Amino acid sequence: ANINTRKAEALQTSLRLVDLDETTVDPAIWGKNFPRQFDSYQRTIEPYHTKYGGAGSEGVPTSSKLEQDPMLKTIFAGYAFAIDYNHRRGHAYMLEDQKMTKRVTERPQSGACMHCHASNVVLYRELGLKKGAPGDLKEPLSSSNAQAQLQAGFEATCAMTYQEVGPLAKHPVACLDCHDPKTMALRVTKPGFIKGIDALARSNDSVPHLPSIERWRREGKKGTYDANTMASRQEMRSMVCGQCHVEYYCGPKATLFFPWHNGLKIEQVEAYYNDYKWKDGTRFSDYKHAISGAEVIKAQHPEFEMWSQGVHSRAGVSCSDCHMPYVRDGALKVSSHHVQSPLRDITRSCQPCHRVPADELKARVETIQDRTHALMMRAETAVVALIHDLEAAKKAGLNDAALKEIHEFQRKAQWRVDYVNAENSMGFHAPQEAARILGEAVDYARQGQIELRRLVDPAKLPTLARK
Amino acid sequence: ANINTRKAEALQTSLRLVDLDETTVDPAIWGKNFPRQFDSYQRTIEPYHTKYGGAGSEGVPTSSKLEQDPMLKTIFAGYAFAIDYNHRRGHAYMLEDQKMTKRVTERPQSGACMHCHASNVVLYRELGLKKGAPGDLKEPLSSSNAQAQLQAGFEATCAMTYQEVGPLAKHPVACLDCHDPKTMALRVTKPGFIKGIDALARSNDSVPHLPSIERWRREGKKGTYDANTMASRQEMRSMVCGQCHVEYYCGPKATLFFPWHNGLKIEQVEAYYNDYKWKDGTRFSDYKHAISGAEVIKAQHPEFEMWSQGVHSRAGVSCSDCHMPYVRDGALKVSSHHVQSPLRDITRSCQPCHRVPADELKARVETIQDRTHALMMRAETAVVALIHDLEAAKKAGLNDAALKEIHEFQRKAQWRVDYVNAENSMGFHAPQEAARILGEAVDYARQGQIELRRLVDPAKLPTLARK
Amino acid sequence: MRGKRSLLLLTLATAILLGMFAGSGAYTFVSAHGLSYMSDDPKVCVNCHIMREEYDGWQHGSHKAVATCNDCHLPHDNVIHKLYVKASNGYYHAKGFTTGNFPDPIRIKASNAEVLEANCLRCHGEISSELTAHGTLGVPTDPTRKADLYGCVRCHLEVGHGPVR
Ligand code: HEC
Ligand code: HEC
Ligand code: HEC
Ligand code: HEC
Ligand code: HEC
Ligand code: HEC
Ligand code: HEC
Ligand code: HEC
Ligand code: HEC
Ligand code: HEC
Ligand code: HEC
Ligand code: HEC
Ligand code: HEC
Ligand code: HEC
Ligand SMILES: [Ca+2]
Ligand SMILES: [Ca+2]
Repeated sequence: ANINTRKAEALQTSLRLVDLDETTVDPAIWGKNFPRQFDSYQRTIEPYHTKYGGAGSEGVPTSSKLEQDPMLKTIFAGYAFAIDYNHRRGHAYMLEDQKMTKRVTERPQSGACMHCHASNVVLYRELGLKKGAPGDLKEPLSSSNAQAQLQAGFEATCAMTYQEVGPLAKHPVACLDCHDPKTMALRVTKPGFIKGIDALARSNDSVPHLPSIERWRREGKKGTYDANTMASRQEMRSMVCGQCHVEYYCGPKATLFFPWHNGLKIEQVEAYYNDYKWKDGTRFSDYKHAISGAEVIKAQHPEFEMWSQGVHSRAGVSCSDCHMPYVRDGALKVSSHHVQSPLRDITRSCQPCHRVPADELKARVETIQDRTHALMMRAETAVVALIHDLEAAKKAGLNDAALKEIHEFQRKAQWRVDYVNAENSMGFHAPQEAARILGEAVDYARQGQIELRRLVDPAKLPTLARK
Repeated sequence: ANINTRKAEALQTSLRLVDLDETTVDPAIWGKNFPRQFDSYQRTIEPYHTKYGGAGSEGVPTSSKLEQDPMLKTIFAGYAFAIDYNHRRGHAYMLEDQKMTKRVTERPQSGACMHCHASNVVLYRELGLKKGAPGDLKEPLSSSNAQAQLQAGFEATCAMTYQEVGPLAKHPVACLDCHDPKTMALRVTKPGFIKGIDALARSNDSVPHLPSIERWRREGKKGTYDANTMASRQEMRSMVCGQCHVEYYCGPKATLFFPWHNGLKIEQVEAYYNDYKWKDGTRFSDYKHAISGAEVIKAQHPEFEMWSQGVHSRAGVSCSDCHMPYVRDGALKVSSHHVQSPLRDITRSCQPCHRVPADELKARVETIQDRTHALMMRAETAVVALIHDLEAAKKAGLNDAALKEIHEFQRKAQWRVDYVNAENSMGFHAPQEAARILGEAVDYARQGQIELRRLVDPAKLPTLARK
Repeated sequence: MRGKRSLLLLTLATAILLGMFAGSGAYTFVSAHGLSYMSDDPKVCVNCHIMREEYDGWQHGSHKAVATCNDCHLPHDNVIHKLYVKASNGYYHAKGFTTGNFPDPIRIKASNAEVLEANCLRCHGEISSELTAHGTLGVPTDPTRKADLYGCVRCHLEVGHGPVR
């Protein structure tokens, strides 16, 4: 490039070649106006791996988390995750990977699954209209009609099977899901998040990293907390990700929800689940453990929750700052839509804030991750030991009723170790919090083993599995 | 310019009212030349407390750690720490607090104790000369004669009783201990550190925060690693503190030493102790636990070691940056010699680097400390439970030989929980590392309880102590 | 004496021009307001949009009223040094700007960091005299690390350009 084009670029904002509206799902059309963002968006198809992140390059012998860490098969015994559980990949794969997982092909799944694996704004609104919601598809998403359509359509998919909803979805996450087509402003469009963040705002959990919620509370909690009108731009730069990178319940027994009603900390989420009653009055759990008989909770990718406990969120650093850094494209700075591991582009992702060499930053991340990983293996060892003890106890004749108290230990311990494992930064998003959670996991698992020895002759239990 | 020439070139801007030399122990004399530093030095006599730091103000109901946390009495049973263990205070008290502790008044202690509680440069050299070391007292400390005097005198005190050495010590840590009286450059003078840091340099532990050691290794490990000639000024700003704020052995069975021969990480220190043999061929331990019979290791204030595992040390932030911030005094900026908790002066200690409100910084520190404290209580609970189990096992007739393996669990677990407890920042110096260590402590303690149940009928053991 | 000095100046001015030509060619020089580069006005620096962030930051920094870019970023020990640094920087800036080949984010080079530190001391030498009595703070001690970790800017990073994070 020469100076003339530099100067031209500097002036150019973007050419409006096509008109975008609430019905434009296809990112390629948006790409006509925003070729840079579209180009990078498409690059999420590139395979890569880092020491703990990414997946799918030849460097990683297997993309299967189960083969890489066979303890997980024991931990998830009786649940779909025991048959197929892989490393995440780029956004481009989200639809495909979900359709192809054995969790879907070999087990019945709800249409709610689609919530985070496709561009649903139009899909939901169309279904909502069919279900009798008011208005039409042209109305801006912020209108109350459109919101009603969105919600009605979403609820409809939760009552449908995955196989019914699948064919309706056309694209992985698309521009429309995060942007207003008229202003390009960020917005949240996922019903689970819209409800979840309002529930969080109503809780008492202190959220210094989400100042607009603190303000809404101070001003008397009027109406609902609406991120799209109340959150700052910097908060939106994380909230668009929090639409999907969160712990959730998504199954046949209730409409998908984010469990944030007590707050974002692991104990608060656990307490919400423990207090939650299914329609039949029984207590919440995701599955009955096939080996031990315990009723346990499954954790899924709590990135938003874990980030919330770290120092970066407190310092106002958003997901996008690290995962969608600004890239100089000629004279312009644009947000990289090649969402990926920041370790693949440390210069842009970290160095604007940290004035140290890239190797040093990488070493800091890996120090944190190595510590988390070692402690996680320790905690998994303890949980698996408890499960095998329970197995032996059952063989020795104890039934679920007799083991009730010990099952609680497994529920607590397993929930904690799974939470850190399912979180996709190997502890980086909140290093001390991840270690704290794992410390508790160890304690509960080992306490369970100790208590069990009051009920069963220790000689009948397996020898101690150790780290 | 290399360090040597820089030091040699050093100018003095202050008025030279008195001549300082290697025999000037009294800080008041130095204070004539450096009134600002002396004034603040004297202020370490002020009592204060923060949520977890400091001691001695009316806000802290008791300065006794044992009364505040009675679990410690069980953990230290059989050792002097079980009779008297208090919160630290300012430097001004170091001589007095040591003389008055029941650990000294009610138990025999070695003269080595004085190593970190007094200004010893002259004391050691005089004793060394008496023991036949060459040269005289006027030679600069860096000369080989003076170093020989220092070392000989130090070794002599290690063979003496505390009561013999006590009267020889005149001052708490003084200017001479950290400064060259001619150039005012920083220096280290404590024999334990001089040997310890050389041992560390010879180990393979990676020390990115101590670049001069990495360089000495790269350049072929010639001679000994000498901090006074090789360390950068910024490293010296931590090393002067590392002379005392470290884990050590100091007892009758060997000359005081810093256990850094494998590295600065807790496992490396533990491995060194486990491999260490007393002169009679038996394995290292600090005491035999009065309740359980286990041979255990006592940890003391590993601030330098813990700081080494945190992100601040990696980022080149020294102890002095936080604990001796610059203060403006008239037309000059000087280092505050009022060494204290940085939370007492967040503006100067933290805000030059962290441009966020003081309340926010305090909240970040307390979030870290609260997490550490909760996990520490959990870990202590587990260790105490193991000790009570062992007590019951002994009552049930098992002797030390039968309990050998379980004693090892106690040794490991107790060492870890004590390490974090003895460290004086409640986890702040390395938040994730502190939590990781505590997680391991829990695991070892609980594993010990489980294994013990193979040896003793669980019905004979106490019911589970929980968190 | 005076003759000698203006000869030196002439030589140096030529050197600067040559520097900029070598880096970018005459076209760049004109197009990028090369001549105005010789001035001390901060606006000159934002002729390059690349310097926009620093310029905006300086506007919000604590030194806007008291120091221009060149007060901090050019040597003031003697005019020859000043012009030499200006020439070599001019070369790098023009080259970087034209080829688009420079680190992003831009980072100060070690040699320029030394210049910077000397300027802090030029204005604040007295207040920091006790600190610098036994050596400057800004000496790089580890070849893998930049000088900036250890200098005044270790703590006062934001004086020039406001908060950095
Ligand atoms: C301060 C920087 C930073 C922030 C802020 C941040 N992350 Fe990360 N994230 C990282 C790093 C570093 C990793 C580890 C990457 C690796 O191991 O390769 C990571 C990993 C991930 C991964 C796994 C990526 C992979 O390649 O496997 C996901 C998904 C993720 N983060 C999502 C989020 C979300 C969602 C948020 C906000 C709620 C967020 N991150 C906030 C730095 C950050
Ligand atoms: C519509 C839901 C959704 C939204 C919104 C979303 N993600 Fe994702 N993200 C996913 C899914 C699903 C995957 C896994 C895809 C797969 O494995 O096939 C994923 C994968 C990732 C990965 C792993 C990439 C890799 O190659 O391993 C990162 C990093 C990531 N997301 C970060 C973010 C960030 C940052 C944001 C916000 C800017 C965001 N995501 C917004 C659903 C979403
Ligand atoms: C609340 C948002 C959300 C919902 C609901 C959701 N996912 Fe995902 N899913 C994600 C995110 C984010 C990732 C990427 C991070 C990861 O892999 O942990 C992902 C990754 C995946 C992957 C790739 C990695 C793996 O686990 O093998 C599969 C397959 C998958 N999801 C299937 C499903 C199925 C089946 C359902 C319904 C039961 C579902 N998802 C519901 C957000 C969601
Ligand atoms: C997962 C969420 C997400 C998706 C999907 C997404 N974007 Fe963005 N986009 C962002 C974020 C975050 C920003 C930064 C916005 C800010 O800082 O205000 C952004 C910024 C932009 C901007 C503003 C200029 C810039 O680069 O910062 C444009 C234009 C844009 N996106 C276009 C697109 C297009 C076109 C698509 C589809 C190909 C798309 N986006 C898909 C999250 C998304
Ligand atoms: C927008 C600014 C920003 C970005 C981008 C950023 N950081 Fe940070 N980082 C901070 C701030 C602010 C802190 C908190 C300490 C402080 O105030 O300096 C911090 C703290 C840290 C810490 C110590 C805290 C901890 O949790 O251990 C590490 C390590 C770190 N960052 C690494 C990274 C890495 C690696 C990246 C890129 C993936 C990154 N940061 C991106 C601003 C940022
Ligand atoms: C980044 C700042 C920082 C660095 C670097 C640092 N500390 Fe600290 N230190 C703290 C904070 C914060 C506390 C907690 C104070 C409190 O709880 O009141 C603390 C606590 C302490 C305490 C207990 C103080 C009290 O009031 O009870 C001691 C002793 C201590 N540090 C010594 C050291 C030593 C020795 C080093 C270097 C090896 C070091 N610190 C490095 C910030 C730091
Ligand atoms: C000669 C040994 C020695 C040296 C050198 C030393 N300390 Fe101490 N420090 C002590 C002792 C002993 C105490 C406890 C005194 C007491 O409780 O009576 C202490 C107490 C402290 C406290 C607690 C203050 C309070 O009021 O609670 C802090 C903070 C501290 N030191 C930091 C440092 C720092 C930072 C350095 C280096 C600049 C340093 N120390 C150098 C021995 C030393
Ligand atoms: C390697 C240095 C070192 C040695 C050797 C040392 N101390 Fe200390 N001592 C310290 C430091 C540093 C502190 C302040 C930090 C703390 O209290 O944890 C301290 C604090 C104390 C305190 C006040 C707090 C408390 O524990 O009640 C007493 C009393 C004390 N030491 C006694 C002794 C005795 C007795 C010995 C010999 C057995 C000894 N010290 C040997 C460095 C040392
Ligand atoms: C370790 C951190 C640190 C370093 C390095 C440092 N300073 Fe400072 N500086 C401070 C602190 C803290 C203050 C505030 C002192 C006060 O207000 O009492 C300060 C104050 C100042 C002030 C006075 C501001 C006023 O109140 O008018 C000037 C000027 C200054 N520093 C210049 C320098 C220069 C020049 C250097 C390099 C030689 C330097 N500083 C190195 C921490 C530092
Ligand atoms: C525990 C160690 C320690 C003791 C004891 C100590 N100093 Fe310092 N002193 C330091 C450190 C650390 C610095 C900062 C040096 C640097 O940055 O190179 C310093 C700096 C100084 C300076 C240089 C100017 C400044 O303020 O930074 C003078 C002068 C000074 N001290 C005088 C004294 C006097 C007088 C005493 C006795 C009353 C004394 N010191 C006791 C650690 C100590
Ligand atoms: C001389 C500079 C400096 C000083 C002084 C300093 N810090 Fe930091 N701090 C850093 C750097 C550098 C990091 C690492 C992350 C980064 O690169 O921003 C960091 C990281 C942190 C973090 C996140 C890492 C972690 O361990 O959790 C916290 C919290 C923090 N600092 C608090 C403090 C407090 C409180 C003080 C004062 C007692 C303080 N800092 C003093 C430079 C400093
Ligand atoms: C008061 C002093 C001061 C003034 C005035 C000043 N700067 Fe700087 N500049 C700094 C400091 C400090 C740094 C960071 C040095 C470091 O990291 O070691 C810096 C760094 C830079 C960098 C390199 C980017 C980086 O962050 O390392 C550029 C480019 C720059 N300045 C341009 C300018 C321009 C253009 C102006 C005028 C608009 C200006 N500066 C005015 C002090 C100043
Ligand atoms: C011709 C366009 C242009 C102009 C005019 C310009 N700069 Fe730059 N500047 C650049 C580029 C390009 C870089 C990056 C060069 C590199 O790092 O290789 C840069 C880098 C810098 C750096 C940091 C890199 C280093 O070499 O240390 C400083 C400081 C800086 N400029 C200051 C200034 C000041 C002060 C002015 C005004 C007197 C100025 N610049 C005018 C284009 C320009
Ligand atoms: C051209 C002269 C000049 C240069 C060069 C300069 N300063 Fe200043 N600085 C001043 C003046 C004038 C003030 C405001 C008056 C005062 O307080 O002395 C000031 C104020 C300050 C302050 C107090 C305000 C604040 O921002 O906290 C600090 C600290 C400071 N300077 C540090 C530096 C550092 C570090 C550098 C080098 C990177 C530097 N200065 C370069 C002239 C200068
Ligand atoms: Ca779940
Ligand atoms: Ca010890």
